[in-house]
Amino acid sequence: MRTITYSQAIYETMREEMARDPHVILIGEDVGIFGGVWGVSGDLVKLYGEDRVRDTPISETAIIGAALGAAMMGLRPIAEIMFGDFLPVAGDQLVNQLAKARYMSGGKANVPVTVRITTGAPGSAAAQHSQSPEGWYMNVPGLKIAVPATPADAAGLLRTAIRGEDPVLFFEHKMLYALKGEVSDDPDFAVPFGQAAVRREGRDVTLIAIGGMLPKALEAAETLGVEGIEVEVVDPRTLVPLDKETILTSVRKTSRVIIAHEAHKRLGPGAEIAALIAEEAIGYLDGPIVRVAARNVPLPYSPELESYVLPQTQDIIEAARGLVRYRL
Amino acid sequence: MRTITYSQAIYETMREEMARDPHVILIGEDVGIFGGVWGVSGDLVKLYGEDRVRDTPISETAIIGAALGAAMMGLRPIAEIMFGDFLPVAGDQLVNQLAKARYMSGGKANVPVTVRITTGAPGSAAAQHSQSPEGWYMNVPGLKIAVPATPADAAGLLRTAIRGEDPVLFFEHKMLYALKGEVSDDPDFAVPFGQAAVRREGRDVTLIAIGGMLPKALEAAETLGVEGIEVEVVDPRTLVPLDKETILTSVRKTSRVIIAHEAHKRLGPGAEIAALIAEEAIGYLDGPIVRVAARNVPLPYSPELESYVLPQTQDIIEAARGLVRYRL
Amino acid sequence: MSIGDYSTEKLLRLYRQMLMVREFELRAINERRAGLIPGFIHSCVGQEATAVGACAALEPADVITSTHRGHGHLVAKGGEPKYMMAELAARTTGYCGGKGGSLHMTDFSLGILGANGIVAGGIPIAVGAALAFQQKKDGRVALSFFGDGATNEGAFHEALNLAGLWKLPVIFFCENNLYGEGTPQAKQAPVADLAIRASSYAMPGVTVDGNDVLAVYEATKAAADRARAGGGPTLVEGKTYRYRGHYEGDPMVYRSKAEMDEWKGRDPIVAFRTRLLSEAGLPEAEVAATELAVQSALDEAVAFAAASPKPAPETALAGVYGEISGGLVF
Amino acid sequence: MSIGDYSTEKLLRLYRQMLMVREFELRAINERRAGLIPGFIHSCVGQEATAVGACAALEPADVITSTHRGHGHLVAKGGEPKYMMAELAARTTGYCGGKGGSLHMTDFSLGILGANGIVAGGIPIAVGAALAFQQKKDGRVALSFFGDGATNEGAFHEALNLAGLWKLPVIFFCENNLYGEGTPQAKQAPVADLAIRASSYAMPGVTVDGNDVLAVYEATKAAADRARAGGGPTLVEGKTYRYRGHYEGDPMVYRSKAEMDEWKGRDPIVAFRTRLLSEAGLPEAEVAATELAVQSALDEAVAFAAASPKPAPETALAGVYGEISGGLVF
Ligand SMILES: Cc1ncc(C[n+]2csc(CCOP(=O)(O)OP(=O)(O)O)c2C)c(N)n1
Ligand SMILES: Cc1ncc(C[n+]2csc(CCOP(=O)(O)OP(=O)(O)O)c2C)c(N)n1
Ligand SMILES: [Mg+2]
Ligand SMILES: [Mg+2]
Repeated sequence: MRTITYSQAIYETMREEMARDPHVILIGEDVGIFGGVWGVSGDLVKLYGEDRVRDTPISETAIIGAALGAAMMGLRPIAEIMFGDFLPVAGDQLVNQLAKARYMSGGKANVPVTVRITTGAPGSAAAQHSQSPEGWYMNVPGLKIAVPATPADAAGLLRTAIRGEDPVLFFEHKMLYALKGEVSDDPDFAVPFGQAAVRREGRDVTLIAIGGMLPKALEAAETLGVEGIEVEVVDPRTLVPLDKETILTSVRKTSRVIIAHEAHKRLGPGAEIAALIAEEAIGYLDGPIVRVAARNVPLPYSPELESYVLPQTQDIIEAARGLVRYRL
Repeated sequence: MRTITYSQAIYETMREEMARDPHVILIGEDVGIFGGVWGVSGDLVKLYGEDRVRDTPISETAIIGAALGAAMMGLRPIAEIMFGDFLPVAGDQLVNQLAKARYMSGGKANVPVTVRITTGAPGSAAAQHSQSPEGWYMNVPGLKIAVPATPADAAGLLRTAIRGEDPVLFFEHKMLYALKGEVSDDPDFAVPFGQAAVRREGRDVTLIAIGGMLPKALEAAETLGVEGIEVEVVDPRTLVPLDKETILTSVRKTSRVIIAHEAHKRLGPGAEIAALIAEEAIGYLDGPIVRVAARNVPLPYSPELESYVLPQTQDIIEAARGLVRYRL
Repeated sequence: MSIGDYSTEKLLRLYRQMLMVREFELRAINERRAGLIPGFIHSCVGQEATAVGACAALEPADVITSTHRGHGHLVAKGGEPKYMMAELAARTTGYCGGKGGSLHMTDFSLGILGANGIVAGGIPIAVGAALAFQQKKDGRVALSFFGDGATNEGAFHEALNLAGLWKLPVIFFCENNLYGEGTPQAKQAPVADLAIRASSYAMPGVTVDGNDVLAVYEATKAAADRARAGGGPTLVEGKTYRYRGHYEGDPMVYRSKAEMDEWKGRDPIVAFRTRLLSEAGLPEAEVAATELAVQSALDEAVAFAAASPKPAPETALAGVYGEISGGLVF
Repeated sequence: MSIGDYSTEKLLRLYRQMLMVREFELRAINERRAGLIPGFIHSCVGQEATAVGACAALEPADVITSTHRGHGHLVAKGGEPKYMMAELAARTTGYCGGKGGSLHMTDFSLGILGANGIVAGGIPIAVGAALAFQQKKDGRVALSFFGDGATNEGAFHEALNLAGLWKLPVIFFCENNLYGEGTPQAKQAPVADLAIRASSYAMPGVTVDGNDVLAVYEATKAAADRARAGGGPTLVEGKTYRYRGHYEGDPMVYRSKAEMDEWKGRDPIVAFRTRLLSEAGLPEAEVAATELAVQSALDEAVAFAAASPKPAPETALAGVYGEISGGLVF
């Protein structure tokens, strides 16, 4: 075990996988000499050369399309999209090509593409640089979606993505990059997709926290614990596939659910989780399924407006207090 | 009142609005001499000239961007996207520009753009020509989303869209084009956004049917009625804004909910409706919130596979039977 | 090169392939009317020389990406008519087991990376394949087919720029049939020769008579040689014409009978047949035998498709992902 | 045209604007460090001549779309420094009431349709504005600013094609500062002069010295005149250089001090000042007065911003839609 940042965990995993398998390449805007706008790819271009770490033009459609074509021919590309907000620039290649290539070919195409994408609001970056698009492609069958919230998961889920055979949208939350945590030294350490993690046990409320909301969820749980409200914090780790069983088991135990994510509330990923619970565990519920999420307006620039729009620790705390008081 | 098809209702509304307001223009692929690939724009180019009915190159990004810029300068463009599947080709202009132009400008930009989009599976059109993207942009604040299911709504909602000040994604279901119904003769006939229609009253089950699922929902309700199960069929008509009150009122009455849409189940628009009900009316429910939707796989070409993937009338009937038998 | 420089075998192969493309589609159209084929069909009748000439310049290990009008590309790259017909008929024996249909036929073993329902959608994918070839230094080449209309999509631009920049071994083959659906090329772009667009990406651009299979072959061969030698991509434009509607059923209000007749007078197959007999001196009997062989292969293909099983409904759920994790919500 | 052909007033206005652009940004950078400004800043220090020269060729009723590096464009199109500074400081008095910030400043009354956080995002919007002008025959022109990097986005291609096809009154102004973030232009496109790309769209393309404000003005004026006369669009490329990082804080590992120094030796403002004094014979005092005026306007702007109120949190919910329907879930 070593204690490193989330950012370092991603960097090291890429470095190890590139060392292990010459088919792994990294392409994206400024991933080379700049080291990635978020600094994540660092010196990879020095280690593996400009052939395997390729700066691209500002051409998101070409980036995703090239990754797909290269994957079909046996490479294992990692493509970086600098801000999740830019995913729609590559919309068709993601939705109609990458996601569907295998299925349309009758299962024949192998599509080992990892798309690394930053998500979340870094603070006063306004409407086109702050979005949380984790849910935007959940309605598109064929993509897998990872939302690591700890350094260990960043490493373990990324390794699973790179070694896997399917396209993965891998969302890195900008505000988690500096987060430190323990990461295994095992060069094969991998976290399987579709297995949620219970980050804290509790009997009163199930709090499902996605990606960047995990630290806030744990903070809220701490405060609530002092008040005697025991919160079980569940981190889904991947949205597709989603670990239904762990979520439902927790809900059956606590009978109260809060879902927290930084994406906008309307049809954010929490809607699917809520709908799933309402479909499969309704009889266990002692109160409404509450979503704590960004308000349904574009992200504003002003810090005052922005923090009003984004979900806060305090919003979780209040939701939990309300829930335990709630009588059906 | 006259009895016309859904397709004719859209055509006539465009014709009337173009006659009424010289700022209304129509742009899109093959909307001119071809009359629209779905035949909807018909002879509009003959009536209003190539200046106001413009065939475009195959350039979806330019189509949406041009509509936005023209709207900012005072026109009221109607832009046609031939298949909803192609929306992601124009992803950025939809998500980051059209949706947010007003908000980012501090409320100053006027964005009267109507994007007419076909949706749904026309039969064996496979994975890239059969999708139902009604929900894809619900998580993007700033867009309004209309899902007309009758000729009258096609006319009335379209008029509201064209005369309104906001960008609207107007989804026309391909299998509804030939549907006939009564449409008002009033040249100002408009259906406001955010008002659901109760298409059939019933006390046992609330069946919320979106767009192309309405005929199937009514058919199912008919069959179920014979069995003594009285289904209340609610048509939301617009997904953004969503008429929460009408939905919740019905749910409080029946205590049982089925949501039917042709979009894939996972994070389809029904997830938001289910989540909303689970958040605001949980105490009224006597059973799970059931979603009848397309399975989470790309649309296959084979008719046998396709009908297995798509939601059918029979699926609604079985869901309703299950629900009334359900004991919490 | 003159026609005399080609071997008889090569000439006959080109002729057989063009004929196969045409006859395959005419059969498919008939079988669609007869009910064997459920989906829509975009035929390339009239455009056979571009598909066949271009693919003739490729090696078996080279790859192509195709379009909505892809039957010709598939046949030319070695696609088996019977598996194609079975796919159109939505059978388990078809190229995609009935999941893809006309718009998505794929055969990796033949280097066919897929037809595509999205205009210009295949172009960036071909660039990606070429990237893999460059990386692996395996001497392979990718070729992307697309129409005139596709050159107005952003994906075309981004893909060509990347290929030009990285000098990737890829050929961009534009089948300029003068229309995108019902809109004439002149109403889609302000330039008549789309090959001119190559200059934006520092790559050669060449326009050829797309109805002359040898001209197409030679231009593509030069591009393939250059690509293999590390010289980077080429944009090849073949001017041609489709005889039938954009899709079967298209009323074709957008063009005149005179225009259609004029192009039919320049039929690529008829013209090539004449040259085979007159210029290359092939015996009529050999040509006729080829024609018979095509017909009987197609008889077989149709019979094969019709006799093949339809997929079981539940199999719709397979093949979305490479790794299936039982019990998870997919 | 020689510098003697310009009126003193016009020359001084160009000088004042360039200076205002530079000093505005240097102030903003300081105020950001001091805590008045919460968001990030992409400065255009070094590139003032393109913004100012291009906008000088436009009429007040003409419109522009801008970029992430947009402060210069705004000032040049008449933007008020105090409202700009207030927007950067996220105040209610700012151009977007604090909702937009640097990336989204807009003033319709001045024809500023918005900065843009998406590379190439504004180009199709300018084309749409030009479409409205053509339709209304009101003689207005739209101009879209974008960088060299933006010319590799699909949106650039689609927008220019549409404009070239429809002969829209629009000017595409490429500020080629040799880099897109940390990637040199030569690693983004295989052509050095991006103006060459105009030929794909049958429009004129011209490359000018982007550090020469008069050269920029003249090229843009010719394009505007042509557009207004119905001659359609032009692609103008101004070669220039940014002195500071891509954003404030950029370590700039990707370029050499020598390169930066070389460009600083060709400073557009210093060079123009020299010409004003030597070639145009303006009195030093007049130039110095202009410089003072700029500084005091900026003192005012900063004071105005600092004294302006911050928006009330709940106002975040307003302004998403034009028609608000009470009680509905928005
Ligand atoms: C992105 C996208 N836009 C529109 C369409 C609808 N469409 C299918 S084929 C076609 C015309 C294509 O024209 P061209 O590229 O010239 O090819 P051709 O059909 O002439 O072979 C159009 C517009 C599509 N499939 N994809
Ligand atoms: C679609 C998109 N991709 C990437 C970015 C990130 N980004 C912001 S500015 C920039 C460089 C732009 O280069 P250029 O167009 O030359 O403009 P410059 O910054 O040099 O003025 C990049 C890559 C973005 N904002 N939008
Ligand atoms: Mg064509
Ligand atoms: Mg630049």
